[in-house]
Amino acid sequence: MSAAQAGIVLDRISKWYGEVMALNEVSAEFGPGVTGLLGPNGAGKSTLIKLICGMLQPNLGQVLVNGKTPFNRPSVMTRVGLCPEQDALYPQTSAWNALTYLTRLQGFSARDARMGARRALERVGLENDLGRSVAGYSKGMRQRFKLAQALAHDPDVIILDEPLNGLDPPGRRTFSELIRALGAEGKCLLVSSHILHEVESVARRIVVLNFGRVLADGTSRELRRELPEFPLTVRLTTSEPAELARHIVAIDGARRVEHVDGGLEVLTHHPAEFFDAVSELATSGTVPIEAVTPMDEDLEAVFRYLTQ
Amino acid sequence: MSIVSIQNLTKAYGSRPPALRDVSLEIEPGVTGLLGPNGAGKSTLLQCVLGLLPDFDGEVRVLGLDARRQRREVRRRVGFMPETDTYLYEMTGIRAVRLLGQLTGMPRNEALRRAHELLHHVGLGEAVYRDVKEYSTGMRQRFKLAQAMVHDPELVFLDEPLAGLDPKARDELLKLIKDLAVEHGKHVIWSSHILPDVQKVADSVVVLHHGRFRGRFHLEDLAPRVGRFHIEAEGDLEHFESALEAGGVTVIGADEGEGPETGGGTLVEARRGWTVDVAGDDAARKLFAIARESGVRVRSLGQVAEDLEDIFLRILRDPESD
Amino acid sequence: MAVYARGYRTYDGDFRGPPVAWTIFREGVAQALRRKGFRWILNITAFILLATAGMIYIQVIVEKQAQRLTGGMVRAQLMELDQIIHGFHATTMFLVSLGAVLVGSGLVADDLRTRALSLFLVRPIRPVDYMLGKALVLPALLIPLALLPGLVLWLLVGLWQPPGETWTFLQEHSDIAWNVTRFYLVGAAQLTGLLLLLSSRTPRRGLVIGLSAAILFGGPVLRAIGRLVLGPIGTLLKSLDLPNNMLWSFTRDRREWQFEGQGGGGRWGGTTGEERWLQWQPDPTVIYIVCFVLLAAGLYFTWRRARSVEVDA
Amino acid sequence: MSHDVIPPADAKQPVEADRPIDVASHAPRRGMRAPLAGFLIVMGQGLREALQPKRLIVSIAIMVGLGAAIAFGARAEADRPFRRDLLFQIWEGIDLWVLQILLPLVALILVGPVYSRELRQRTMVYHLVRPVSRTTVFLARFVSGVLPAAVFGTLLCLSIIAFADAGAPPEVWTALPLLAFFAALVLGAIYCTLGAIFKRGLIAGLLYTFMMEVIVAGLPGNIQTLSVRFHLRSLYHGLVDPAFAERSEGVRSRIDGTMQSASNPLVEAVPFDPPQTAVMMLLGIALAILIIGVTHVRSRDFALKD
Repeated sequence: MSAAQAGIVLDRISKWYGEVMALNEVSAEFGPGVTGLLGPNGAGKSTLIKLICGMLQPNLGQVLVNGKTPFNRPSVMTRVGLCPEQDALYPQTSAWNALTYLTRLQGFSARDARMGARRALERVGLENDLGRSVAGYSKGMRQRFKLAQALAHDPDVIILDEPLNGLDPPGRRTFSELIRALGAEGKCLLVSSHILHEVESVARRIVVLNFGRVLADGTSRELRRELPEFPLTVRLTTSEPAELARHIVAIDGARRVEHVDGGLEVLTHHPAEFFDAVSELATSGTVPIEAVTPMDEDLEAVFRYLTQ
Repeated sequence: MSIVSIQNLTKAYGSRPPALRDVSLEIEPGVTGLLGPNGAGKSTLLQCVLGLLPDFDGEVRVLGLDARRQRREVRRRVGFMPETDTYLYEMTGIRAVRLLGQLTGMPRNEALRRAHELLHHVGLGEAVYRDVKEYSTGMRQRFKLAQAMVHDPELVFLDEPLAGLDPKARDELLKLIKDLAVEHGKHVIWSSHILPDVQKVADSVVVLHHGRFRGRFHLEDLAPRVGRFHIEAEGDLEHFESALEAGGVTVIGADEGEGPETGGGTLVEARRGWTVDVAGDDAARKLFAIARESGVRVRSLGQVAEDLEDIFLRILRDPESD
Repeated sequence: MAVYARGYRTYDGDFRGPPVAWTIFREGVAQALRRKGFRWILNITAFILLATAGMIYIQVIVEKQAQRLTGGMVRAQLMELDQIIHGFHATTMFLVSLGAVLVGSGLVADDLRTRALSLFLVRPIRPVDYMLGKALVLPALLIPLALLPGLVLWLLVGLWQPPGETWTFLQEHSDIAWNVTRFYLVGAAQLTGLLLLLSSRTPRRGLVIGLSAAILFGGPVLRAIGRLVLGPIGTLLKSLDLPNNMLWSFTRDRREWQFEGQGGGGRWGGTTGEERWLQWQPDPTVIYIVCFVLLAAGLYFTWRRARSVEVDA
Repeated sequence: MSHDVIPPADAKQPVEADRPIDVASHAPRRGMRAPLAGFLIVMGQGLREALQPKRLIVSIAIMVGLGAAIAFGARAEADRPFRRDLLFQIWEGIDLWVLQILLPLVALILVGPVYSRELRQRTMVYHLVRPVSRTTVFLARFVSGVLPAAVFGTLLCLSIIAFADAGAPPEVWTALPLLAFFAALVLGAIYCTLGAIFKRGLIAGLLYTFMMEVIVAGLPGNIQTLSVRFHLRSLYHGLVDPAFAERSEGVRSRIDGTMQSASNPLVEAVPFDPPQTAVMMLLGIALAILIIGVTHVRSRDFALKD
């Protein structure tokens, strides 16, 4: 499969259930590396994921996974792994049997599947719960089973819907590292989550959906730059706020200055000039500036502005 | 005065290894984070405090009341927001919260008034007249918060209150809970796996691991490491790192930053962050100076402080103390 | 003139509301009455009651005419009354069982399935409150189905007596009122016990409905097998047909009176099948044992559910 | 020893969680399976689910218990004075109880939920993202439901014969298993497909049974042939009647007279088809229903929304 086709292509996808419009002309491409998929509840994230996994058929446009349309075409799925959001459990069988069964469906021989399933369950930290039935699993363990099921057959395209839901902090960190590592390996990962700082920690590129439309696609820095209508808020930590304020007001880039405990918060529409001026002020030593912290350059701020 | 004081609490379910091993801790007023990996014993601790598991050894006092003998008085003053997806069958939001209010002893009409007030306060608006079963995840979390506060408890337990919420709803609910704690002096015990949320709201944090109390930590003690800085520079960065080292600054690590690109017409300069150690008291100014000399622009500069997650994971890795 | 608090307000009212058991009971009844299915059952029962009353009224008029013409005895119509009430109960027995299953199945099961129980348990309630509240719901809802109709008919016929005789008639036939009450009490105990027992065992309401319906409507099969088997097991099996227990405890006194021949050639069941017919009926004391055991089991398991800790944090 | 203030930390470096993650090693992977292989895997899992020890024992107990109940019922009926002989009771009992009530029930309970359970448990999502076609999953799950249903149906019928020991003709031992199989196949196909199409499959199944197998099957005239029951009964009577007629006078009189439908004697009987056509009809119905099921499954959206 040529490199060009690897990954997912969404070409002007529209999808509705009855009159409810879930996706409205969504176009995007996901290549190697980790991409974050964000959006408020009901923005169309899970619909998008189901379209990519061939569970739904788009009403308009076309979905290509590794160059082929996934709906009703199981051969595409040999290289795809999905960690679904809802709990999908086989209550009667043990985790190992269930995963062996599912891995055999991927085309592995019985022995390979059994070994692969065991390794996947060990990888996600369920090594001493292999024999137990999934019904008795805690929320965190069920989530680990779902992750194991998505990774057992070593897919190239991995879609994770709320992957860290229910995991405890060590688990969250372990899996964040795992997702980063898989991305670094060149696999195409799509991570949909509500916990922005966790998405930020695994994915550089972000796609933001709302009301079924793609609002933005890029790294959080790029997106912030493309939102000039929102001035940048910068906090300057200083021991002499009044003195610093007098100087800051003089800078034409500074739009508004606010006293906050521990220093000033400044709104500016021209970050470049503003930061140069601050640097100059700091080096001149006329007033002590302990820290310069941009407050709304992170993903949470970008997301807030986009979905306002 | 501590809100909850626990003295060598031990609780074992039948022959299984004890869920809580000789736990002694005080929960102070304000917002306390209750942290611990799965199976640390958080829910067992909570059930002992609520007097739902009366057969424990040790002494538990909640708001000055004995959690074992005065169980029902304790539960009148305590609110609980469960993590599990809980609703009431074939009941509208109003009817459900009124019933739960009545179960704490409130007269029927007072309970109805309070239900309306609370459900409005948590922002459920018109949905109060609809069945709780049809609420979305966000609305159900708001419903759970409202039912926890209907009887105006002094202490409220929140278990993963922001689970499943989208960012906007997370902020709103966070503000609501913070407002309860700060403006109205409610004591909150917040149990969660998502540490940054806890860091935003909690005054102190209590850590459980394998049924043991592993330590308490006050958030304002997150003192920045002296001399450890994180600086983000923009512009022509090749020899900025060497300039730093020349200036006697030891470079610890560097983020992978963004290369320069001319997408979209406007020139976008390269930008990257470094973690450095700087000696001396006027460190910030020194870094600014080096940056100016090598012609790069400082986008952000600040002392590095440990975040809650690092501390928590470090506590877990501490060898078992006893 | 002031700007008042807009956000959260504290509650300075009292906590001296009604007892918790009453609240749970009242909510249970209100919730049942909100269900369309149960309201339909009430309507149909009311309709059948009206029809029966109408039938009696016509019969009374006819009797009076006949009496005036022939001076004959009024007794025939009186003796009819308890058979009419028995007939009424027999026809509405299906509705009583269905109503009990519909309402009773969700009593505890819903709280388990929706985990509402964990919201209740963190309230200052005692398990006994929860048990009591839930246990009284069915008896209350069965009153309009199983108690009032019989009493109403009894009163009606009393009122339709020639003036002045009403009170004497009612006193004279107070045994009918007792029979109706006994019918209701046996029914309330059995159905409450059975439904609470099943409802507290599983969160799945459908399963409870299925099981309870099978037990109630499968009753005759148990009784049939009971007839084949002799000895104590037989009598026990015969008394597991709950609806029949209710009907049988309604007619019990009338039966003895009839059987000892006082009533003469009563048209009831005729004489030929008499011996055989009695074989089919359970022994009255066993019915009371079954009632007690079922009710006790239902109450105990509901109480235990309210004690167990469902709060999983 | 609980320490109150946490000692300051050293540099912020990636934390080695207690479970090491080795990303490099992963099992060899092969392409999509041949359809038959996928079919066998899915069916194998379905059978494993159905034949769990606990459920297996319960199912066997129920089947044998019901068989015994019917047998004893027939015997009890037979001793009553002017009742027809035991063989007739067995012959009519199977027609009335087994064919029209119990076998459909077995199909409804064992084959009905076999596919819809995957939807209810939402484990269908795992199949949808695996290289196994929706048709294969549907048919494999269906077969994994039909086989146990056929086996238990046979167990039911044969336990009746065994408990009644009325000297039934040997043909019974071949006819009844065949009957149980076809009931499971045809009715199973209907219930399984209904379970796949409708959210509340069980209710749809019950509605179908009530409408078709009770009302339509009970109507006079040729409309009866629309119901599956008619064909099942044709097969049954076609296979066993000659043998029973020899041995039981009651059966003979019933056959010589008009073939009265066991359930409501008022209905003027419709002559049964010969067994061969009955088999053809049953297979045809099953095939048609399965085709409907497969086309539905292939074309529908699986939102799996709760």
